[in-house]
Amino acid sequence: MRRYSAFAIAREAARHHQGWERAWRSPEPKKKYDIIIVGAGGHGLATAYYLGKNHGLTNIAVLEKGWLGGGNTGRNTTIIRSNYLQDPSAAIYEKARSLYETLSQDLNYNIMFSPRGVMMLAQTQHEIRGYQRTAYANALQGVATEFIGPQRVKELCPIIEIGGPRYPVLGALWQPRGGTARHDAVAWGYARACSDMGIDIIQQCEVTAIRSQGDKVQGVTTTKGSIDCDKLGIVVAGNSGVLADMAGFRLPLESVARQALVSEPIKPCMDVVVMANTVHGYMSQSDKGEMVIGGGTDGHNNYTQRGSFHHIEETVRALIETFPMISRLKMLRQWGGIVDVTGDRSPILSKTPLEGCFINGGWGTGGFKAIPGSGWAMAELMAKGASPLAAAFGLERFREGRFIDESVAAGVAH
Amino acid sequence: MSTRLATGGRFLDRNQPRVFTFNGTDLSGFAGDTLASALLANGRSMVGRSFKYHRPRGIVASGAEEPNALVNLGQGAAFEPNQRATTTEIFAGLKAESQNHWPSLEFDIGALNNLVSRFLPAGFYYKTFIHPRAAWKHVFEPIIRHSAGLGRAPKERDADRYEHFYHFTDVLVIGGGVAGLQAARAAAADGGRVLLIEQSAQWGGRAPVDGGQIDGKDPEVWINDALEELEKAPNVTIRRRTMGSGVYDHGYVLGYERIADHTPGDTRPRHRLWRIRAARVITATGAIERPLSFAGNDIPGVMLASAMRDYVVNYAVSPGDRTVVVTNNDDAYRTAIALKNAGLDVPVILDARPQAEGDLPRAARDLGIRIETGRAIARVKGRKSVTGVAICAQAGEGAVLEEIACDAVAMSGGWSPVVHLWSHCGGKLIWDEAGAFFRPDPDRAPISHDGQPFVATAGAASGQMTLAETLKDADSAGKVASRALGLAAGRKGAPKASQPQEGPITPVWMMPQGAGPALRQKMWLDYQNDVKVSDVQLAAREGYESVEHTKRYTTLGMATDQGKLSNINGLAVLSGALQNDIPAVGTTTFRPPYTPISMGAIAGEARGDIFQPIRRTPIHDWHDDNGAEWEPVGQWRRPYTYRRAGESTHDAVMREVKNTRQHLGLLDASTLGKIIVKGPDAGRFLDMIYTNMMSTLKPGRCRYGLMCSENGFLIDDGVVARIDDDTFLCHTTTGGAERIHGHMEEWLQTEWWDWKVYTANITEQLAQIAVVGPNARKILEALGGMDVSADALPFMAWADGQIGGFDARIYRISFSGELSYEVAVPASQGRALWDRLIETGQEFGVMPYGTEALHIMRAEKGFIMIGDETDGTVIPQDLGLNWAISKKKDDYLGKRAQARSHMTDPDRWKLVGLETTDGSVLPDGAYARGSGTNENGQKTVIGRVTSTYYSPTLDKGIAMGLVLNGPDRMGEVINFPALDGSATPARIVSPVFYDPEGEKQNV
Amino acid sequence: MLILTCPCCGVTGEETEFHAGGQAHLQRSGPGASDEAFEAYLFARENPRGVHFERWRHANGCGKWFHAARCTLTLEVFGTYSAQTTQPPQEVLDAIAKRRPGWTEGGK
Amino acid sequence: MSDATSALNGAAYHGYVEVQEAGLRGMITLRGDLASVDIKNVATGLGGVDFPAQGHCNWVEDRGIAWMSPDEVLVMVPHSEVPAALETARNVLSGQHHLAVDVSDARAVFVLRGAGLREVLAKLAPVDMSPEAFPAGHFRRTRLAQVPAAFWLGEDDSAQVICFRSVAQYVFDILSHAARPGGEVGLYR
Repeated sequence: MRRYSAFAIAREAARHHQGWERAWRSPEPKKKYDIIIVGAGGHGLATAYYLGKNHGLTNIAVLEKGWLGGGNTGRNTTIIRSNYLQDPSAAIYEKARSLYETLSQDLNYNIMFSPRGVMMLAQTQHEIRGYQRTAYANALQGVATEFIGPQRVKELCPIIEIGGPRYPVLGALWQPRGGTARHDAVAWGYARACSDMGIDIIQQCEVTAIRSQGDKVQGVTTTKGSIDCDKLGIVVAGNSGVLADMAGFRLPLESVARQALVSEPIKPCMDVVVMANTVHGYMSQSDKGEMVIGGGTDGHNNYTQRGSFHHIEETVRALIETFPMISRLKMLRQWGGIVDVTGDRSPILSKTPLEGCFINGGWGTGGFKAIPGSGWAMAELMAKGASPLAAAFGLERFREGRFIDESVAAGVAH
Repeated sequence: MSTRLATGGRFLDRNQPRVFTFNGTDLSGFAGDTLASALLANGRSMVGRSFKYHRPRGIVASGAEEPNALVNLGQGAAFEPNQRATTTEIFAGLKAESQNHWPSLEFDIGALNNLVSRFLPAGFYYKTFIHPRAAWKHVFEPIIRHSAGLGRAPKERDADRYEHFYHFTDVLVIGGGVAGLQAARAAAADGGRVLLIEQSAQWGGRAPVDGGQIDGKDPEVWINDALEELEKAPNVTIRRRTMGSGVYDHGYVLGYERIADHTPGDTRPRHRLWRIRAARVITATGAIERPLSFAGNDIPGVMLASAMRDYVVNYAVSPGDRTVVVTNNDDAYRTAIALKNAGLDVPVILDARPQAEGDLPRAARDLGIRIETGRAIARVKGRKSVTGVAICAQAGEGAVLEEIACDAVAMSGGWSPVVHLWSHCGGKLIWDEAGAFFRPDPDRAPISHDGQPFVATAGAASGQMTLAETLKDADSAGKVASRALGLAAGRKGAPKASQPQEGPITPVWMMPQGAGPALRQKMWLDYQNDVKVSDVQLAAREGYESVEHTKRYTTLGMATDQGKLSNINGLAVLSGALQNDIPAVGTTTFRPPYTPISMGAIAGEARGDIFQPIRRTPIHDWHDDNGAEWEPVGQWRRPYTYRRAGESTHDAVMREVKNTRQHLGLLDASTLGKIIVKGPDAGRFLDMIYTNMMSTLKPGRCRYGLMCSENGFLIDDGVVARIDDDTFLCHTTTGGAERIHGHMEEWLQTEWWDWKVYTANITEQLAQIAVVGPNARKILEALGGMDVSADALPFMAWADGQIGGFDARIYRISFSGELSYEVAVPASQGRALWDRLIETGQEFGVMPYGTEALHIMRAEKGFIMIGDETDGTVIPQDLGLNWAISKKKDDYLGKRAQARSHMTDPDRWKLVGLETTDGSVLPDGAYARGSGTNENGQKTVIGRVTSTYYSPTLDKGIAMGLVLNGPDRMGEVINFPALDGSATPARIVSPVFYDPEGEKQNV
Repeated sequence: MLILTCPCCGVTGEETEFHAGGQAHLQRSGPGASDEAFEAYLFARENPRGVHFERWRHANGCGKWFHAARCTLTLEVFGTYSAQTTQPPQEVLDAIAKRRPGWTEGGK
Repeated sequence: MSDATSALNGAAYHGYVEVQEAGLRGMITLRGDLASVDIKNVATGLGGVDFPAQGHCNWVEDRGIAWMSPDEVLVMVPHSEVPAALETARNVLSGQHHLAVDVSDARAVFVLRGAGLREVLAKLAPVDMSPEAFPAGHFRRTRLAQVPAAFWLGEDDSAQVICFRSVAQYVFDILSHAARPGGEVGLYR
């Protein structure tokens, strides 16, 4: 693989950029692989990458029914943070965040990780207590966060209205090393690195059946023919249920639409990521200048990648209350993605009833920030049969009642 | 240079001059001008800078598709960035500034990017800025961010008002051109309700500019007749300045009405967002002309041929004295003819096709215009404005045959139907070979709730490019819609139209077709984002082969015009590079809105005081008048404490606790949920809802109960009073009322629907006041009325009666550990009772207390608080509440869940009291450190603080917490690390710190 | 933005007047049920790409729960019906069969 | 009782539509088998009007009955008559499964007057307010902006809007905002 660098660009400029090679090969599938990963999104590609990098396994095919990175990897609001409350969540998200720090260098592909800082606003007494608790938990989990006061919030993000008439900002949980990254680049960078290791990425190849012998996985049938494998990883956010169905088991999850929108680009005015959970909205500014805004999820099952407009409405009015200056900005584009939501809103990284078949899904709306950690853990799980990072995310937790519930602000006080 | 013509201008009212300001200079236009036409009339062809290379940018189009002419509009609280000049009507005093340059439009430092543009191809940033690691965030990213972005960020709070409007109609027609007008006429013929909306201020669309005859009339006359007819029809509503911005599922359409953008400061709302629900939608949104890809096609003065025609005919604006027309179709000849008729010079028409023999070329020849077929533009000369063109053979590689001086270029690459609204909700497209465009596939229309197609297109939006076809198509679209709604469609036929015959188009995706790399690096596809032919080809070469990959890698079509001009041209270049045909490559997804809509309009009225509802108790105003510091609890506001002059919040809370424990406190408990549960099966039902046995409760008595979810977790608690044999009153937490009432109804309606139980949420019917403290009985006796003695009204009993003349129900319950009565009266008398209690209470040392005092007092008693001790992961067994879990019942909601292995695990975190060894207050939310780390390297924790306060009663810090096997470890000292590395040791004690025997409350 | 017709009060309203309640016709497992059965009752969901039977509450309306048969791919609604039943009524199944020839319950 | 007060003490806003809080109204939630003769009799006896069809409200002066759901009606009587009315209901319906409860003070009522009232409501409620779709006498439970509410129109240019007492101020404010001069849409006249 020819390395990317300023020098390479200068060299190519001299010949009108005619000499750039393909970022990834597009091979025809072989008859058999040691491992097949279904789904060439961020999580699937990262899984393949760490199988190669950490475990020396490269006889791998990553199958994608559409185009790589075309699912939720390319539809999210690119927020990266690890300020979670429960130990297992904090562990895997912090692993991911720390891998993001050096991912551009590891992949020789600039994924534009921008550790600009993420703040979650506390706008009620209840939230103050919740975020203080999280800060204490994070300290013991090795996640660098702090609870900051309103004035500091205003310094870090001058466009916030901290004295709002309804929900004054009372403080915030601040993670200085959280931030954003260029979502497509994460998939493209992993794909290029995988391809370079000899891993086959096969696009336009839809899995139509999963073949097994007894209770052991044997391979898959695809639109490009039948392919055998010893191990199978299902990493298909939005379609986990469908693939699980092919493999003969059901999952504790439902697929719903989640929406996001961007404003027209304006000059830089916001250098942090802000999440306001009381009013349900979060916002950051992309390098292009667009205000990137996350919307809500529908309550009903939906595979259309279109959501209902009232969620956009709720999010926008909430953000106008927090950032009055956006009222005269315009919404440029809204879109939807399909997210798999589990019974406890936490992901599944697990063996399955079908031997040799593993699943990684149910990331809900939180998948992008987890990609490197998720791939790291999934690779370890598939290579060794167990991974400390994945241990708590097994399917059995739903039977045992051993939930990982991050939405801990259940009731409200008397 | 562009200028205003002496005569003409369909839209202009020359009697109404309008003075406006551009970049600080006063300029003059007329009523009817858009900002774009007025700028051109003033010779301002260069109006901005591009996104990436900061190249000079001029006006290219005349409508919503304009990629370049974006301005900062207005000032202060009315400032708005990225306003499109071509869709901005001018008004007196309008102030606009060009964007994305420093220090000035004429001289822009950012234009340095242009000089090094060869080093900045598509995706260059993915390939560099990789080392050193810190440099991206601190050096490269800031540079990129500052050169990117377009308009300035607004600073002030928006001064305007906005609103929403729900409208329902049988047929919605989007687009007020001749197609839309005819579709609306046809759809309305049989009485169906029709709404016709047009995004601009003018009806009629392109027809009056493009010419022809409708029913033997001039289009303009026909349009006015049609409008008059529609305005008269009682079943038709028509609306200008209202854009169909998005089509959503089940016939939901957003209409973006710009009411007062052109009349700022009048009393009207600025924007109104129509939420239209239409049984059928007809999009008559016309078509958009495509640019041609030749070197220098982005230099100011190069304009779409149709736009140039619009400016000449509608606004009497000459884009230049000498205009070269370049085309691959007949339509562009209309522009040459229009220019000629306006007395302007057209040195040559360059037609890439081998021959041009249609009516229009003939007419042009007759006017003496030179026509060169098989010719192309090798490159446009000039930097900030066009000075001439170099001509070459379209078939060749760009060898210059001739140079012609000119100050404007009109280009036409053919037309693409506007398919956005059709596509928003899943309508599919097919490639039309003859017209070289994507058009809607009528067989794959968006599906509505009834499984029927609900969107149809009409006219040019369907790909019907001649006047006659357009009207025929629109007429049938209207009739089909009307029929689909069961109305017999009108018999009237479509209007007859005539127009010059047009010859076929020849697709031209690059000019000349053999252009080499050097030229391809100067051929712009996306003017705003600076995406060139060479960039798309590079993306393909590097394997970004999917159209979505290419779009995202090059940013083609991602600018504020969302690729209205660039999508098809880019797609064609990509398919060329992949040696694949265009339909096989496919399009990117069209997403709402059609053009950007204001956030203000989306939020509507919900801002400031009415951003969200605030729920007020009947006593709210008294609290407000008496120093209440508010705490939001759900949508309720409850007094956190009542601060007196000179007091800190903490002082106030301490005072309230002490006074309540020593004398008398009042709490507004009206927000607590109150649900009536009545019926022969009410007891049986509550036995399922609560973990306790409620069916055995005696009328006249109260019992504290717990509710769990079917998943086993504690969701609510409260006191249940049995009113009579088949009636119970269930108290819930504040904010719990609606949730729990819904929970009860859900089980009654969907699981136990044969049980005879009715419920009613009467929370707001009653004002409830807690009268608390040693003097509680005294004040009630002073008020006079019902007997509240220990014998008549013992602890955990209730009674109806009169107190101080009020009809009241009094509960003898305590959440503070003191002698306590909760007095409930109708809400309409709540304030009166409160006033009376305050007045009568003076001699007994009455003081109101807020939620914080309430919390402290319940914590002193070791009472749990939903949301503090519980967080959605806690079961009653964790809280030492087994006494409240009936052993006799074989079922209740959550019972099975609590039998799962993890729930029955002996090693769970359980509720205990915590006392710091030095009397200090434990930090809220702190975790207790265990020994060692887990396999992920996280420090082991063995518990956490759930509630912690300074207790004025005990004069020390007290806390409750959940600790691993806590109750078995009484007396043990555990450590709570602070964030600074220090640690607070605390002893595990009983959670009941105050009056463990309960003597005080039971007197 | 869906529109649904409440079979209890006859109102045809938009999504914001209703509250989605997840998969319909779940069989409650109480004490005595096996771990597997209980897990399935609480968590295993059909989540089909296609016909879905689901619960809705007319929250900003008559307050009643009802059931709907809806396609999760096109969002078309085949019918709404009473919540007081353990399986979809025949007319709803017929409506589905009409729109989705060959469809069988469970989507298999 | 003399010192009984409504949520907003009869506050009024005079926009292009007039918004006025109506003061205290007596309201009884009556749940039971609506097919039952006794239930019907109690409702019509107290409400002084015919029993309403599904989705309707019959209303004359200060009495009426609104159809709330298949097992619930709202009986409206003068505020002072509620205790007696409940007593009547209790006597007549004793022995049959029902629920009759006073919700008068849990509510606030607003009266809208003026030709534009249909469009004022259409700015806040996702309901087809055109005369053909929503004639006088139709009763609709829905939401106004962000809170649940119910309303019906009288024969004269007036509408009655019911909401919960705790959000009376919010509902008054959004109705007033919608009725502000300059906001005329010009429909449904």
